Amino acid sequence: MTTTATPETPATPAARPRHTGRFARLLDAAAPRSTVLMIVGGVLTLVGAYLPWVTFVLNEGPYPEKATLNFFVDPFGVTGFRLHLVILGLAAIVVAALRRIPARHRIVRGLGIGATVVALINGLWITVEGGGLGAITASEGTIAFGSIVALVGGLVTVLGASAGGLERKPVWTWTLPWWVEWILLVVLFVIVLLLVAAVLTSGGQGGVVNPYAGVVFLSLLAALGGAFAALNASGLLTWVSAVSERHRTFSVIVLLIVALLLPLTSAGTEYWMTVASNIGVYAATAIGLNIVVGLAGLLDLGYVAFLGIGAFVAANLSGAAASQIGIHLPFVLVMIISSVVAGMFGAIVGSPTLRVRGDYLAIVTLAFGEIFVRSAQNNIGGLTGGANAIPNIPAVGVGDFKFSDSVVIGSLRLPSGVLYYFLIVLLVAAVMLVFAHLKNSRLGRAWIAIREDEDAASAMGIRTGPIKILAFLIGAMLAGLAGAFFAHKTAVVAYDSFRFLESVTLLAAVILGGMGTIPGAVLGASILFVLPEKLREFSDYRLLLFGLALVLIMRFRPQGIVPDRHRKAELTDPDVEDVAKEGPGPLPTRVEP
Amino acid sequence: MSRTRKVAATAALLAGALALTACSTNREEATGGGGGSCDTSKGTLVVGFIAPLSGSLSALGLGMKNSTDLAVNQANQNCTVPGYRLALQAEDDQATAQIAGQAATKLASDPNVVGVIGTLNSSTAQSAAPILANKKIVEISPANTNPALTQGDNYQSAPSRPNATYFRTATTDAIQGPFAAQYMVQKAGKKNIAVIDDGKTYGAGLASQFATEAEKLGATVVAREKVGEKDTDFSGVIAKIRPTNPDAVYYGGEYPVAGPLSKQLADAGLNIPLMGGDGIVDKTYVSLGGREGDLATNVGAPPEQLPSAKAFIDAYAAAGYSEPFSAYGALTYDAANVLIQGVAKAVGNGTFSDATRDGLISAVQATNLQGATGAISFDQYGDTTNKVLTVYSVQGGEFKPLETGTYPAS
Amino acid sequence: MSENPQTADGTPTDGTTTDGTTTDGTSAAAEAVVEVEAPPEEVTAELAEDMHIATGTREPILVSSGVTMQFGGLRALSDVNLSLHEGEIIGLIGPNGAGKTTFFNCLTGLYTPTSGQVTLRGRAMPQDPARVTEAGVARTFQNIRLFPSMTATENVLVGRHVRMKQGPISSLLHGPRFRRSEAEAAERAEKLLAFVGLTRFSDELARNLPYGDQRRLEIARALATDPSVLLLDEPTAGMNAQETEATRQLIFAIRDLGVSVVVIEHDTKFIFTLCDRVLVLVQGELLVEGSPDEVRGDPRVVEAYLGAPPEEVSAQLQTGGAADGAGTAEGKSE
Amino acid sequence: MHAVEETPRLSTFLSQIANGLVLGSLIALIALGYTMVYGIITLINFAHGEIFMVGAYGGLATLTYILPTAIATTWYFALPIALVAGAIVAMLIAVAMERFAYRPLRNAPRLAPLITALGVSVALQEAMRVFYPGATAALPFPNLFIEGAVVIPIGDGVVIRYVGILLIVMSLVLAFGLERFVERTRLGRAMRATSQDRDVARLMGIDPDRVIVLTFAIGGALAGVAGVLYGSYLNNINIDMGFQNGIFAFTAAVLGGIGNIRGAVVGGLVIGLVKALGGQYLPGGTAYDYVWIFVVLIIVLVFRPQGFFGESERVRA
Repeated sequence: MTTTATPETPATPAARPRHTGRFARLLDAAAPRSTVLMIVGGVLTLVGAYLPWVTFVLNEGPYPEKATLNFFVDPFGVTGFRLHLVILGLAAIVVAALRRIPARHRIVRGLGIGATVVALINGLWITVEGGGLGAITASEGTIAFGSIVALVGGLVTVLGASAGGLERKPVWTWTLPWWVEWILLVVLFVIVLLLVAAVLTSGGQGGVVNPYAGVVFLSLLAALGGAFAALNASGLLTWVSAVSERHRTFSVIVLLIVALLLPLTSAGTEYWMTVASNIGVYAATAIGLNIVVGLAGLLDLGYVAFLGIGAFVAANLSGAAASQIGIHLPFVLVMIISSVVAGMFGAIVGSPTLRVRGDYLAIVTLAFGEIFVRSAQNNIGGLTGGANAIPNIPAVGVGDFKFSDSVVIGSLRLPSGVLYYFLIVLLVAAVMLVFAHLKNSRLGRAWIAIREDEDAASAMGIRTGPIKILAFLIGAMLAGLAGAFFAHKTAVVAYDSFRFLESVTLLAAVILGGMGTIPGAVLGASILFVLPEKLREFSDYRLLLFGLALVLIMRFRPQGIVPDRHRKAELTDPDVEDVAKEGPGPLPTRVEP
Repeated sequence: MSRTRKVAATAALLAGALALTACSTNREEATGGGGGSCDTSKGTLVVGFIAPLSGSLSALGLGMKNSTDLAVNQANQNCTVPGYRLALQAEDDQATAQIAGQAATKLASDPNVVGVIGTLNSSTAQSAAPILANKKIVEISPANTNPALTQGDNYQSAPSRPNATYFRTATTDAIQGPFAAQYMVQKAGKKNIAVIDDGKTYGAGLASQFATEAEKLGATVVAREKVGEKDTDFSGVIAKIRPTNPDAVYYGGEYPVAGPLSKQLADAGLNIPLMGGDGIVDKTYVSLGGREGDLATNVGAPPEQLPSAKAFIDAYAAAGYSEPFSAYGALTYDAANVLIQGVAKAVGNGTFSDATRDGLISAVQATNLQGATGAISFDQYGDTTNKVLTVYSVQGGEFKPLETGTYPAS
Repeated sequence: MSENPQTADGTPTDGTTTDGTTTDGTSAAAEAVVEVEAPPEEVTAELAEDMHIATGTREPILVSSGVTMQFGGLRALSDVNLSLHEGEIIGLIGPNGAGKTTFFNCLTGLYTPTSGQVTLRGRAMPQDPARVTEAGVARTFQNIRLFPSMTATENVLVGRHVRMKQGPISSLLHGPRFRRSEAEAAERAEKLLAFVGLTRFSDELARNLPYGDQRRLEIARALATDPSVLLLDEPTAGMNAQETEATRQLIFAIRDLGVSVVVIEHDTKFIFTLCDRVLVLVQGELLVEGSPDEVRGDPRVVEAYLGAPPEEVSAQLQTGGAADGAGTAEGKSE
Repeated sequence: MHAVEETPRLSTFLSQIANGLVLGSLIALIALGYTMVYGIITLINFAHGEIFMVGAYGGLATLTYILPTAIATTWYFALPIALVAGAIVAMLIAVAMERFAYRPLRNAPRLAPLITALGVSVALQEAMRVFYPGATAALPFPNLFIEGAVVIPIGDGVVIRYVGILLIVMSLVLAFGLERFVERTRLGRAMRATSQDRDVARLMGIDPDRVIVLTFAIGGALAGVAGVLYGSYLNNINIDMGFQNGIFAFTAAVLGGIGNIRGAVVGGLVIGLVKALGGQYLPGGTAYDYVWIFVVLIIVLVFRPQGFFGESERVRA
């Protein structure tokens, strides 16, 4: 085991950091005591976790568990977000105390932000639910300052960490024997799987039986976010991603297997299988859209129509009573036909790209999308069922065996819908493969070249017209494939599943995840579908928040969560681009600001 | 500079949020929510609910949700289900079949859900009903009117019930449409009728059933047009039907379109009555432009003649919901009560478990209840046997009952 | 989206490059870091073998006869004749607005001449930039038009597009033939980057390259299309003396590959020391054609350049003239 | 009943023309804002349709919650007050939108502001639904002009309501006024200069930010006026009215040549006529009338993207 590793930059700068910005004076004042402050903050967070949080039991039941618990009665009995706070606080103390840890200020800052947000979310929630500040301070003889102490602790931690001066993210260059790295990757992916399952099932399914599901979920997200930020600051995440890049094929296979194992975790319920299948449908469609928008740079605002075309074709070939064509073809054949038909429409919709560029093209695609919705609504040719939709589409299956059934293998009972889940995981994997293969080929490079500079691309001998239409065609084919699955899984295909807002949602998924990247579309689709499921309390504000989120993402993180290396700077303000300023020379390692 | 502002804005937001909630503490049990003095030792049973709670149809959906909530609260106060507290879990289907399926799955995977009230749209029901039926969960819809939901795709030739757990308190298009046609042609003596619908399951179904019966009775359907559910300008349609000289217009759809349509008919010089189904019976219809003399059919006998309906309306008003109960309020209230009564009967003094579900289905099937819309029981398909319908007419700015009858006329 | 203001106007995203030169060229040879070096000979030899361009014929490759270009009432070119022989370097000079870029655009199919004809090896030039490239004519742009968010290697690989034979299906399957063609393309890209001296930047995004290297990368990208004719539009604009000299060496090396070159340049000194033959365009007309010495001594040329001796003129143009002339050509090319 | 078949056909045709003109002038009024904003910062302001919607609600709120009933029901008081109120509300929203959503993205790639515009559109619509009392469903809107109609005695009679005539006249007058403003005033010249080249305008002492705000304000005000007139004509408003009419207005702006005021008016009228006549005479009837507008949009964008009045140089490639 060779650990030839050293952080690239010294842990702490010798000179006292000089701060700029609004809090400069405060930070400068705090700088000499940064370590002390970090430890004090961590301790306060710990203490806060053990203090009572609420002065009385809320209507719907105690929140948090042992809400009015007194000092250290049961140190190992803390659960939920208080446990998270304990972990964050302890981690902050340990890291702050160990001066040898590189980038410790940056790590502690991540932990502190996590603790702050957890305390803030839960404190606010209790205040709002409990009907005023009395709920988290003192009321009728009882006191509960847990949230306030934890919040102060978190803030002090962040202050201490920021004052100490944020180091560069260290770069680790460990290489381990291949089999150690393989084991490491397997373990890490399994942990990710368990975390995903934990996030999905946190707080229960919600609804009247689990009235606190929304806030438990948000709080868990904040805690995980803090931990993630800390890990990222330590440079370990970068190292892990380098390791997984070294064993690319292995990682992909393990990831696929891990995804297929989700039904075995706590998230293996019929409900989450259905949600996951829907996410899969939109992820596959979003990857198709990613070819058009992310690679070829052609904005398509009517893209969901291809999903719809695929779904309607599949519905009509499914043998459903309401379908116009009374034949029932095998599912594999139906998928191919749906995909081909959608692809043909894709080529038609894409054909104006020969003459129209930019914004105008976006409008043309929007117009096509609207024409599709209107025609489907009017039951064009009797093919869409109009407002009556095409219901009762039979499940995929062979003979008596249906994909919608639950599966019993020995003593293991998997929920119904699990087979659809397996199917969509494989489908999404296949679509990802298509995307990756195309992106790294002559065709993919031509698309990117067209996106970057169409005239220069054509001067390089790229026949831009056919290549652009090909982007639409292939993208639409992928959406059509997803549509065929969608029709059978949902069992109903109605025109109103394919409205303009759905196109915008798909686009948002692509942008949120990161344009042009493979995991981006999947991540974006997951977020856009899981969040509304988990936060049904806010369902009235769902679209309002969605709209605002689009605005804010464009303003503050237009490159998305997983930015494409190529596009990183393209959607951001050129001034912020640090690599360009540092210039080339020895390839600069990216440094977090 | 900008950060100062951001901090200030955040602070203001937080202060506002706290101020909003600072009015009262939430310490005491809310009235009605907790079951009052009833014994709730056996736990909580969940009444599921699926309808659009956001988007353009949310007005109807929220009215349905409130009506269900009312029934649940009343049951909790009256200790209708001994030993249990009932709780309403409302899911938003966004009027999309796919989301409705997801909501149904969510409810179906909760063992405490005794039944589901909803959906509003027939298309969403087509997605939700099979999922619920698979888990033997009763679904009672107050608003689905597509005949295929209870009698299968071949409802005209060979009716067969697709989902044994699906019931509805709404009459199907197959009853309401012809009933309206009988009145229009035979009583009101209209012979040239223009038929317009909004293309949705409810409206298009109703309009086509109406048109078929009207032609059978000897009237001429002089025009058959569609409008969009979100349209507001109907001048094109009106100019198109004008030369056909209709003496009445039948509209299949809901009041947000029907009201302005009626007004614009008159504006264009067509002073002929507009008739519609239960979807237009709402006071907003008149404020949106519905005229004196416009006609509508509604399910059940007029509430004025039914004490139970009056009781519902009063109780709804007293509960202080922020949205009106809208077109399907009374039917929803009845549906919820059917479910609750069924649960009470099936559970008895025992406990609720999956084994109780068969008993619950038969209890609902055997319902015999005097509801807000009249007597409620179900036929072998799960359709309501309450085929009493009433014709209303706008008089003095509101819908007044003209006559009550059944279809087929008996 | 095709119009990215950061790239369309030709200035790279950052103003400063590693060696301290600024893009407007004012502080030119302030800190010379780049060694002037010709491309390594073995690379040149290998490339020449890969590209198989030289045919050994003495026939002219690219011929324009009587090319005239009319924009509405404006006659941008009238009756321009040119014939380029294999292995020849021709320079095209002329004051701003003389029609040099317009002529280039006629040669590369961006414009269809109002009258006259352009032929490549005796066949009419196609009227589509992509097909022109396919036929063997590659170009660079006056204002650099790289694909800014692609790496240097990827930029060159895009240049290979037209010579690669992967269809969508084989791209999808990534079969052995696909791998072979990718490997070949990667190998060629590597050689080309070595040829222009950019190996160390192969994984760097194009927009992060220093200005002079962006121009070299553009040349490498154009060479990747296996051209028999390379058209360079102001290859030294904004370069310092060292970089200019390196470019001269590079162009000689390109000629040694068997590629015939046409260069537009303001820098007359550069042209006179580089080219076998020089054409002077003034107001859309071919004023003089001949060897550098003939042109240098021609009184008409001196007159056209403000009546000043060529050296002074070139010095003058070197400092200020490079950035001009872009406007007119740009306005029309849309 | 009618001996001669031709007369009702003619009257139907003329009625549809009248309908088309009314709808068309409304769309023209919205299209003015689109065309000006696009002309200056080449942004398809998707949310402009929602500005129109917000203007209508602003007018309605003034009538319902602010004005005393006596004034709100007297048309010659209510009409101007509601128009001004709608214009002001719409203008404020438009200016705020520019300041907080678009200005930070001034130099961003073009995809960013377009997506932002989509987000603003969704957010405005939902904000109205959630926060305006009763906006979950259509709301009645009073007729703010003389009741009744002109009946031209051809065939069955061609009916044009007075409020429809008001709409046509108002939109023509406002468009004419706007054109004069842009052509004749100093600010108008500043706007034209900014639309030609922002940097050059800056060199000439024009503050482009101010001009852009002004453009949004004028466009917003016009949309607000359109919103109130729309409510007054159709007597009901809903939160969905902005999206579709906004798209139509954009189509109109493109049709007329984007950046061209006269073009926007002509484009609007053409759209109105296409919808009215397409619904009457083309296959599918009124159910497909929207489809024809989109078909026209696609054809125009593909074959004549510079529109009727645009010069080909101005087309953004």
